[in-house]
Amino acid sequence: MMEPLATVFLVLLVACGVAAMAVSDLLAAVVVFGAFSFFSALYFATLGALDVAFTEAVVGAAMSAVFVVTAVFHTTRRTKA
Amino acid sequence: MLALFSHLNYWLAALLLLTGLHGMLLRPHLVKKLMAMNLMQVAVIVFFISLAAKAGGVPPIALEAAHLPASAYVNPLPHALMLTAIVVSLSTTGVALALLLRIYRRCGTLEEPEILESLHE
Amino acid sequence: MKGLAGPALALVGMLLVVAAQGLPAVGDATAPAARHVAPRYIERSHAETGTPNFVTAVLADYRGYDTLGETTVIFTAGLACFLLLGEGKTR
Amino acid sequence: MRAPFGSPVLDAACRLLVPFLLLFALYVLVHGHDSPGGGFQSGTLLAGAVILVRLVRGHPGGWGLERRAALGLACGGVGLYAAIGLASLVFGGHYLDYSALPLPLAAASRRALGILGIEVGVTLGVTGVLVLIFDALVAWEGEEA
Repeated sequence: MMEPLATVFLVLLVACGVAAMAVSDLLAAVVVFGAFSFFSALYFATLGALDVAFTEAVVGAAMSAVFVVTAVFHTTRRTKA
Repeated sequence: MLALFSHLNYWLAALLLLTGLHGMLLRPHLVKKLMAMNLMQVAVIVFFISLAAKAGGVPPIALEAAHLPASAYVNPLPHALMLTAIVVSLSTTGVALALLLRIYRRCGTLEEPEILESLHE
Repeated sequence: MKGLAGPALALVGMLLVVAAQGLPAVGDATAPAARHVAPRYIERSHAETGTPNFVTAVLADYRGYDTLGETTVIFTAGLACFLLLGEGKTR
Repeated sequence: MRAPFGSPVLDAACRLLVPFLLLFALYVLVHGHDSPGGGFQSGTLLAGAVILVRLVRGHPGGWGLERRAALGLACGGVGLYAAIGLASLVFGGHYLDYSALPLPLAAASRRALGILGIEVGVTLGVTGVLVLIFDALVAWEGEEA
């Protein structure tokens, strides 16, 4: 174990991933997925990968969420399981 | 005990990959499957960045003031590779969503059993 | 089919953990991944390319061919979206 | 495209935010040699600015990027990247070997300029492609010609 803070972020990352899979409302899942991307960006920044953290924050938390919300807006919001 | 925790990041990345795999295998909704695919991509990226990390490593930018030895900086090569992987994952998401919208127009649903049913008719 | 998923996941998880035990510890500065070609990039890229950010130097200069292919991938994805949804609706 | 859900507050916030977003994208692009940043991030930020305008103001009539222009931007970005590689091939180097470019500078500065050139290409390409994807996802169902 090298960076305790990094491990904390990684645990939160896994928790957000599991939560994003467990939620049945798709818009809520998108929001949790944005938090997931944000925690992954924090993890990368803690390990010194500043470029990757910047890209992940811009791409994962913003653009990816915008795309998925746009698609969900045209289709259904609820899932059955 | 020390050896147990030294590989903890790899194990957590593996857990993330398993979560994504579980979602891809068992979630019936296609958008959820897409999110699971993104989860697996992030798991791979986390694995590579953990591979590149060094204990007490400096971010890979050479400042004018400091002339550090090569072993002090974090390995920049996996960073460069993962940078492209993230952007490719975004465009993959875009194409997958476009395909999902086409499927929704054709079948009227995004639940996988109903899509299979409507294709068998 | 659904019953197979649990054992398959357990098998993959065990394989991943066993494989992770063969890797060097996280943060090991003497790992093979940090000794092969990365020190050359770190030591020489500032002098050779005039770029203090090693990641930019590796991405755009030493591995520029890789980035060209990757940009082409993104362009193809955009074109695929354009053709899948934008133009196909008139038919 | 659907009607914009703009309100005066959103409109003012958009007017305040977009110039800084564009400036920050430019800074990230130009300063990518010395700090984290580069073509991909800058292109995503530019596309984010365009998409913000689209979300707030609806049809990109006033300021924004038409769909054909986005397609041209994407083609131009990838073409610029490949053209810089080809130029270094023409002037006697290897493909994408920027130190062969005929500029009155030191070799390291030539390579830095070459990196900046291809970063500009990547920025234009990523901006065009992301706007293209967003437009394709939004303007679905035959709502507009």
